[in-house]
Amino acid sequence: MTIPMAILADAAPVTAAAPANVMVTLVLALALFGIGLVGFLTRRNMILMFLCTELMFQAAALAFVAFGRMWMDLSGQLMVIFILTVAAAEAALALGLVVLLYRRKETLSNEAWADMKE
Amino acid sequence: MNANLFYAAAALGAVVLYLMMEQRPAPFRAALTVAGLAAVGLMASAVARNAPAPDGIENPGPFWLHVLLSMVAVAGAARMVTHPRPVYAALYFVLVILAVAVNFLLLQAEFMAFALLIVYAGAILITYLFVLMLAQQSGDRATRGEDSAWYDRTPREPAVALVLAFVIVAATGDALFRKDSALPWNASPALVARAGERAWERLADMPAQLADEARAVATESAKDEAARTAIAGAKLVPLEGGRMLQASPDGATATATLKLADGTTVDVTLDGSRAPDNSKALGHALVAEFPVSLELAGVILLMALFGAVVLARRQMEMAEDERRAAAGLPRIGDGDALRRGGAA
Amino acid sequence: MTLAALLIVLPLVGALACLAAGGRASKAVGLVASLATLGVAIAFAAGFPNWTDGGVWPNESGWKVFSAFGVDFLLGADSVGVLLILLTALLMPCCMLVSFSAITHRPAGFYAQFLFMEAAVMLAFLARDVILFYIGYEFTLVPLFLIVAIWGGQERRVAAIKLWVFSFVGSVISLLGFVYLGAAHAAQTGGPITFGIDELTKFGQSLPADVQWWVFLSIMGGFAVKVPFVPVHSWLPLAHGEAPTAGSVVLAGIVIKIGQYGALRFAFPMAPEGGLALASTFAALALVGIIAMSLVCWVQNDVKRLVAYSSVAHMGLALLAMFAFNVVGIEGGILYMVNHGLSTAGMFMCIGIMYERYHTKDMEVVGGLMQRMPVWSVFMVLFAMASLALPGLNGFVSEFLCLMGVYTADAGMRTGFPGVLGPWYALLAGTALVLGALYILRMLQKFVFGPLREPAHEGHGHHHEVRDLNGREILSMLPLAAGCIVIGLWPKPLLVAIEPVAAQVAAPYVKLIERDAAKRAAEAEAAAGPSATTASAAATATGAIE
Amino acid sequence: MDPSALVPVVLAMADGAHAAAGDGHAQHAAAYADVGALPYAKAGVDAGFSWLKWMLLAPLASVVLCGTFALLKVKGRWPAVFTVASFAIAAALAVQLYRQWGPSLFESGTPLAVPLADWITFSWGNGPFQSFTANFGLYVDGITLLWMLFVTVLATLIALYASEYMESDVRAGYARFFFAVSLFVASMLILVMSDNLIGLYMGWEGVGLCSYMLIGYYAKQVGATAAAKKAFIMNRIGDLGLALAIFLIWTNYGTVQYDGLFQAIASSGAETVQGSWSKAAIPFLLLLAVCGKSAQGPLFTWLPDAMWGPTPVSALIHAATMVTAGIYLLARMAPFYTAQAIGAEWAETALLTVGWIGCATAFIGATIACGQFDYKRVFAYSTISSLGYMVMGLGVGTAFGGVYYVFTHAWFKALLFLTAGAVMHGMAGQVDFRKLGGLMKVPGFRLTMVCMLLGCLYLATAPFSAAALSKDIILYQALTSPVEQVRWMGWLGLATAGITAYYAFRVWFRLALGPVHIEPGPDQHGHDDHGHDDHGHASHAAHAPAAHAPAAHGHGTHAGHGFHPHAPGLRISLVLSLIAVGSVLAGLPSYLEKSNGFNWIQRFVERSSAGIRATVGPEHAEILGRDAHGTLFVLATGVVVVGFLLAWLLHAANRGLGDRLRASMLQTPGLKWLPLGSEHGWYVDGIYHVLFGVPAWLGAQVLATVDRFVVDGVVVNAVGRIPGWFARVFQPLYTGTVQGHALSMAGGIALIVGWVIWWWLSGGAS
Repeated sequence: MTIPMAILADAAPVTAAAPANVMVTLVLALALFGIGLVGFLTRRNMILMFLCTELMFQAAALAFVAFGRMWMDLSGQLMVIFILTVAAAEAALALGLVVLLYRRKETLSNEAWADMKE
Repeated sequence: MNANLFYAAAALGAVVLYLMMEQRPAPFRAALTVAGLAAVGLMASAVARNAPAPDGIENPGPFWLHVLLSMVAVAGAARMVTHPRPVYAALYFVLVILAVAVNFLLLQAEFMAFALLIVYAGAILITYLFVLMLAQQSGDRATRGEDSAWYDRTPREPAVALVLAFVIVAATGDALFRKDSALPWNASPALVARAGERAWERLADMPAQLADEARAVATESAKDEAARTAIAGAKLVPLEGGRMLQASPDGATATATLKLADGTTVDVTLDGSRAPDNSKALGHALVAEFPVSLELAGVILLMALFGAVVLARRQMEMAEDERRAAAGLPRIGDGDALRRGGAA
Repeated sequence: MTLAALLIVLPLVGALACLAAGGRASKAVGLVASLATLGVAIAFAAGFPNWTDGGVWPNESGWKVFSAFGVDFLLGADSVGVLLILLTALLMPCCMLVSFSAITHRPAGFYAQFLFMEAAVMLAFLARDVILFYIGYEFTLVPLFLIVAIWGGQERRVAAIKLWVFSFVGSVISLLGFVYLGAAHAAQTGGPITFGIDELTKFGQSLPADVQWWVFLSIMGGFAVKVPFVPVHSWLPLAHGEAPTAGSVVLAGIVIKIGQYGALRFAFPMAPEGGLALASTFAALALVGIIAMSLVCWVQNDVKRLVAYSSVAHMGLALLAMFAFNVVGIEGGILYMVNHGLSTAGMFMCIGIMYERYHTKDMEVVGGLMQRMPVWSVFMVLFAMASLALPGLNGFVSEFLCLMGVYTADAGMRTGFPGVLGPWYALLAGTALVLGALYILRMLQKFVFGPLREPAHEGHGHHHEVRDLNGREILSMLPLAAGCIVIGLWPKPLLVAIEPVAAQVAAPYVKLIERDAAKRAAEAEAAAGPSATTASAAATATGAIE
Repeated sequence: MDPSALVPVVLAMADGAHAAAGDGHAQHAAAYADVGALPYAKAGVDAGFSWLKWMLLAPLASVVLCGTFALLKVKGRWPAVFTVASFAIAAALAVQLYRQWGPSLFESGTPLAVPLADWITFSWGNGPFQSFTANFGLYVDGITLLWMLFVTVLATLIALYASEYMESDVRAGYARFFFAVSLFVASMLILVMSDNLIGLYMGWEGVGLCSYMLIGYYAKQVGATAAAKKAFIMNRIGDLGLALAIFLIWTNYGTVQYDGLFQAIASSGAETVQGSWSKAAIPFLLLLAVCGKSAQGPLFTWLPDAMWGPTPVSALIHAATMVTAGIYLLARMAPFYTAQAIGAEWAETALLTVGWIGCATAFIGATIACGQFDYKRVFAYSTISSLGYMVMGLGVGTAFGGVYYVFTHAWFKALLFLTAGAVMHGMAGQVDFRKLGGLMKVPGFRLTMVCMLLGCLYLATAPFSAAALSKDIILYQALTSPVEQVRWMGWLGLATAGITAYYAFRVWFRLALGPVHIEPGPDQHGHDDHGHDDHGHASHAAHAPAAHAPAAHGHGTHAGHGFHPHAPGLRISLVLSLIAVGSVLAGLPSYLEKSNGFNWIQRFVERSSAGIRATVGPEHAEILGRDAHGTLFVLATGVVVVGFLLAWLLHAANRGLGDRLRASMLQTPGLKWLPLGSEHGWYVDGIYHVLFGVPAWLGAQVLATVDRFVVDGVVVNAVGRIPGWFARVFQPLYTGTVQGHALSMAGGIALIVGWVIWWWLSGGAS
């Protein structure tokens, strides 16, 4: 397959993606988001719940990039940069918290922390 | 163009995901795989059937490649949320990241693609793996000798979750599959022209870069060595209106003017390949258009750093009573302390 | 900084100083601060020029920041306000003194709360702007809530919450009326929104009758919770029963007075039509309060609850008298505020001092204390007699004027100042004279006289530890006792000072009542021409007989 | 005189009634209520008499001193000294006032007004009814002067008596006692000297307070405190009447000061008051007050219980002075019982009501007194009866008679109580005359018994005694009245006189004559920590014969050995003899009148607000068709002698007969109610308890429960819980697990997304 870098050798400074590709990407984003949501709601393991949030981040990132392509604008990709930042920060903090909680109750199950129950 | 096929695919996918939630015997798993692929394929076909007709511009990434990567990503994600063992789930997530990254490449977001790989696959996921190891190796009480903990094996209210997810996905997807949706599937020439123009403006914001590009173009069309040397010392001169670069109406090309040492001027026309590539453009946009956001991102990271440090410090356990004592309130235990504040 | 502002700032500073000092030192700091405030209050009263004309002084407005929201930081008081300020400033040091031995747990906070409350009360009494008053009025709740909730008895949390919820709901209800007035006023004048008392009063009186009905219902309804009226009184006995001594003193002596003060200052002048229309309703409520609560007092065995219920009854009488809408009644009602503040506060102090020694408030358990604590008994009997309106003590003057105002407030009588109540109301209210004697004397009989009864756990050999009052306690009650006697024997200055304010409050009502009377007379004229002649005939006939 | 002479008299009584009914009195009836115009001289303000304020300040100074002593727990007799001295000063001042100013009063009849200080006074305008004035000021006219005189003199003597009587309390409540007594005299003087109704009200309640404090003086005894409470509350009921009357007076006349008030009444045209209830109600409300203070009509039951107080208190407050405040009020407010003030019909009704209440009280009191065995209670009921006589006197229209009887009664009733006190003092608080006897023969008690005999003679209104002379005025007025009802009052009063003679001598015979027999009361000094007399009385007055009998028995055992009744000392004897002399002299005015037509008391009354009632019936009238004076003398003497002989027969000559008679009456079902009822005061207390006490108490309990558990418990708390209930609906959504919240959040997102998309697609965006 040809490396997309080479594609840039042609005339236009920016090239519009085919609608189908954008659409595929968007649908992929949808699917990933849905799956991530399902995972977040169903997994009891706190780490995996965070992982699922990362998955939803991915979906968001994909959607950004795809729409950015659609509008031929870089803002989408810039947003993805910020998403990465937040994701990294969140991962650091969240994992720190998870370790803390794990130290408390020796388990990763979130059921162990149902303290907000009425 | 209607969304029914898409709905069907989403529903099928939801069902498959639901069935994947529990541990299944091998044949059943095979059937599920088939069904899952069918769902994804159905989705792909839905897209293929509903996608607007491609416009004149030929596309950078072939459609099948997109579909393939998407299938990989979806399959990985599905496995990730259903796999009973966290480590594997993390690894599946890596797979998803890879697929997405390639997808970015195909969408000509090269920088993003590699940034994703580095940050996620390289950093975040490793952290996750570390934490997983940390948590697992210390022998989770809940594991009880099996290869995974009960809470990893038993999903929580999958049906509700799937229904909700289906609703959201379907509702959002409906927006994609509507004919009357205002999305500009087919990039209008004006849009392309504007984008090209913006690309050339970025180049113009980088004078040295622009000068090099201009000289390079001029050099290609130079006849002899003297001309090349002359061009090497050439400088850009502003066009009318004081700007250095003049984009063509369709944004495809731009022209600039070089002034040689002997005073003669050379007009050069830059084509698309001379426009700044994705990384340069992003960098420029980042500092030129979103400086504050950039700073904010830095602050966020810094705070996260501090937060991580604070959290990492081992904290002492404090019972409710001790905390009251520390707060100066009378302990719950001794009633007479309460009574000491008693009423007259 | 002027005296008026100083009255508000000084307690605040004192409170902070208390918190800073902490521990034992806070006692001294609190006492000094409250005494300093008392000094300022006295200076303020000494400088007060409008004792006899009902004017407001000093009316100084500073702190324009508030004006942006239509709230003028306008400070000033008329003679009644000054009297209440003096009462507040007088009660505070007594509260401090009486608490020295009672409060061992976190004293700094305790005294600081009292000073905070003093500042809030001063603000409420000095405010010439509705919202400003409302701020002070509301802020009194915070310290009171904390005092009850932290230093209260066993049920203190419930009591504190009830106290809070009742008062808060009540004041929000009255806030509705205020905001409506302010908004309507701004809408009508088209000018900037203002909450100045004078403007709103002028405006409120110009409203149509039915609107005034609602306004009065809202404002008075809110204050009725604080006064309190039956049936929204049930927070008071609980709060009194659970509050620490000083808390009860402040609650009975000052806080519930703000409710009556609000009625006097806002509800009555701002919606006379409504007041006239609703007078009989509120009067009926007050009567129920007087009679039913007195009877309830009669069967109480918890002394504090008894006194609490009695203050419901007493305040009912005070408000009833004000609803007579004539000078005597309103004057009596206002004077009742001060007197009730003195005598009831005194009784609460006595009870608290007794509680310190016996840790019970049950008259069945403890009694006959005259043999154990003669001096204490003297104070107790004095305050009790004052509160059952024995002539020569302060209670009599106000209660007599109240009853008289209610009695003579009959449009049919040729008394020069018609009212809307009348002899029947007074007759029912007058039963308070008898019922009051009933429960007060029952309390004295069980509690002061009779054979000595002491709680078992105190009884065993601890008798000698139960001492009579010490100097500090006497000192804390002496001002109140002196006030009771002096006002009882020489009320003239107070009466003269209150009279113009009472006249101001009564003025619009008198106009309205005379208007209605004229209307009624005209209708009667129109209706019965012939009957009049027969009446005159009868008169002549009887004249012939004699 | 021989009993046979009585027969025709008794026979004549019956047709006398018809004869009385015969003469048409319609034309005179008006004269009964209508005394014509009211001649009220305006009071002359004379600041030169401001030294009168020392009459108030002297007792008040003693109040302060005694109070200080009580607070400082000073042991010693100083309080008694202060009290007696201050009273003596007051008495001296009163006498001085009489000597200095009395003549001019008798000349001109101009009352004396002395303004002292401001009290309750303010104004809100210049018109009438636009100011309220009730200051400390003195208004002295005839009755004021009279009351000042006998109150201060008697108070001095009784305080002197008490100084010995209360010896045993020197370590206990000596100072407190004299504190209350001083305060009482001060209040009493304020009551009679104040120049306005508010001041009178102040004294009125002040004496009530002191009575409360003194009845409950033995505070360790539940009964004493209960009696004190009862007295105060019953007085409060009366005070309510007084307060309402004051309101009405102010409402109608715009002033509560006697001077202006009398002028206003005198100047008010009679036609303005026809059918004005607000004026007509005044005399009845005043009567309610009188009932409270003077133990009349429905409110008399507090006075017998008031005997819980130390005996000197009973003598001073509950016999001589305080209880006569009601009569003072009636006399002071006499103008309100005239046609001029409230119209003829109302005035007559009011007068008749007063008369009937007094008459009935006199009769009932006498009947109850016959059944008592506690001689102090006998005297208490006799007081009620006598007060009834006085009220009746004003009711039948002779304030002179009423006031004169007040004057004489004050002396001899004080004498009776003091002798009773002396007996109790000597007999360790024995108050049951069945356990005492033959005291005449006991050394040291002769004087006491003689004094008591004198007192009983006066109480029985023996002929030629001061009591008889004053009582006859009332009866004469009543029996010669043109109004038939009034004449009936007279006859009933006559019968009461007979009963009075009976029970008076029943006591004296039992105590004085017969074999010496002494069962000491429970109060032997040294036997209990606080030795004082009325201790035994306490257990007795609790109305528990069952509980009493064994007690008596117990004491009977050591009656034989060891108990020596100690005779009254010097001070008591002195006071007794002085008051005895006073009682005798109290009759002097009438004798002087007989000689030169000058009745001292009548002059006092004449020169007072009650002057309109200072006359005595028609000079030449007829009773039963014979000359009124003679007939009345015969009848009165007759009934007294009958009562005397009956008492002599049953309690002196043949006590066994008396006891047998009582026993047989108790046996006979038809008659048993008579002795029982009269012993238990016709069960009035019980009836009140059942009619008012119990229902009120139950109602109060119900109210309290409702208030605490329904108003607060159910309503308030229920309202408080509503938000909680509302929240319960959604509680299941919040399982507390993170995913629980996440789930609901996702549901929300789903909804929002769905809606947004729909909105967007349906062209909302464009």
